Amino acid sequence: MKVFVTKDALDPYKEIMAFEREALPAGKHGGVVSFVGTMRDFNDGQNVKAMNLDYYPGMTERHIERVCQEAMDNWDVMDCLVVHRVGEMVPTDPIVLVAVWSAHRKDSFDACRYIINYLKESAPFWKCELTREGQKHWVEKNSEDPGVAKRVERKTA
Amino acid sequence: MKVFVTKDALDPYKEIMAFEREALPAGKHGGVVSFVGTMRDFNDGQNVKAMNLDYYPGMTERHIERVCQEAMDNWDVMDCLVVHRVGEMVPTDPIVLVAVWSAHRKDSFDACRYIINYLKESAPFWKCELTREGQKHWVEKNSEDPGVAKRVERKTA
Amino acid sequence: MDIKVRYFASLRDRMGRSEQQVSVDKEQLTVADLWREISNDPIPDTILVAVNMEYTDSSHELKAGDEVAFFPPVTGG
Amino acid sequence: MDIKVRYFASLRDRMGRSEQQVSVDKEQLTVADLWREISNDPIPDTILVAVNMEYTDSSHELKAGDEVAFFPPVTGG
Repeated sequence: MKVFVTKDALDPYKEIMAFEREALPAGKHGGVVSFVGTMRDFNDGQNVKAMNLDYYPGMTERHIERVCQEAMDNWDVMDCLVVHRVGEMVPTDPIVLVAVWSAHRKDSFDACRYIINYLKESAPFWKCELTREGQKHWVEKNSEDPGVAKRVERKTA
Repeated sequence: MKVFVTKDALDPYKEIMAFEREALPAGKHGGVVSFVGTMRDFNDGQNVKAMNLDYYPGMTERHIERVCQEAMDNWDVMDCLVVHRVGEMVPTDPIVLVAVWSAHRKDSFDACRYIINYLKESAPFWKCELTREGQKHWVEKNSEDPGVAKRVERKTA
Repeated sequence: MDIKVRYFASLRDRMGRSEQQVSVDKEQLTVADLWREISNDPIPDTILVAVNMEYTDSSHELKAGDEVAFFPPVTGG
Repeated sequence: MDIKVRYFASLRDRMGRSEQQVSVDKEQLTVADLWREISNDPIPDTILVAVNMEYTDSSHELKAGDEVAFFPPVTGG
């Protein structure tokens, strides 16, 4: 399992190929399911030009690793890779990569979906929109739930 | 939508990146779910050294395209790409790639799973194992169903 | 009428060819009739048939220029 | 006891700093007590707290050397 957070531009498929070469025994996995999330154009607010994603170094990785471990415990998964971009990014930038290897594709799909649902809904990240005038606007979320209560929903979402 | 079958070695992530550059409008999709299937080591039969995958040129592509279209009709999907390797291949070779782009990840996951389930279970391909002694052994499948009856199961599998 | 017949996978090996042109001097011809023109054996139970790349069955009425394919159950990719 | 306090996202902007060392001359200290040492305002309703990178609540009893983080609800990545 490998989880890392980076301020650098993310080349998701290069990461998948490198990890597969390094970490996966040849000829054992039947397939890999991956999700690559990309920053979309801003729908509300033409004035927004970029996003800054804040995180808690150490805690963010630890909690993502824990959810990857849950996925590996719940499904028959050989390995998984998560890379998350942080810092300032603009539309079309890849933000997140989740890749899950297994012998059977059903396990890969379920585990990959479980991990990305956690990342998108409950992982310790904070979005801040940056306007053309240089102003910051922290995205608010009406959730008191730091992630635990949503586990069951994530499994079926 | 792009579907093709090839006898050449498959570089799945190169195909995903090329298709995304050519076919997807920038900044509109929120993510892409992909499945890359790899040829595993042979479990039963140490004597098998390679596999030859036969197909029906024209019909195979047509039926895969139809299932991709079903996926695009059933889910909110922006585009999809399928590349399938045929001919002789050995363990660790990538065999199949399915990639689905959409604004919302749930649609990408469901559509990608739908398409790969069809490809793995019902698409017009025929597997032939090749032994070290140069003998061919066609894999038999006890199914009279050419693919239609399994549609509903595939949706939930 | 002229029909193009194609065979795939183990059936190609069994028939000893991948395709053949069949000319039949009849107005009406089903897939089952066609099979009797090309083989003395009964049509194998498990064999699937496609006409013009669409799945069908042996009662299908053919027309001139059709492409008929016979093949074993597909194994998927 | 010495406690390292960290702030993230909008709370960092509001507190005007990303972290601080707090020294408190007490044997017992909860997260709520700690907040009273660092701010005159009541602890905001929505603020989440983590001690040593694990989520907890304001009744959590701290020990020397703990790292306490305050932050708004996470938005996900």
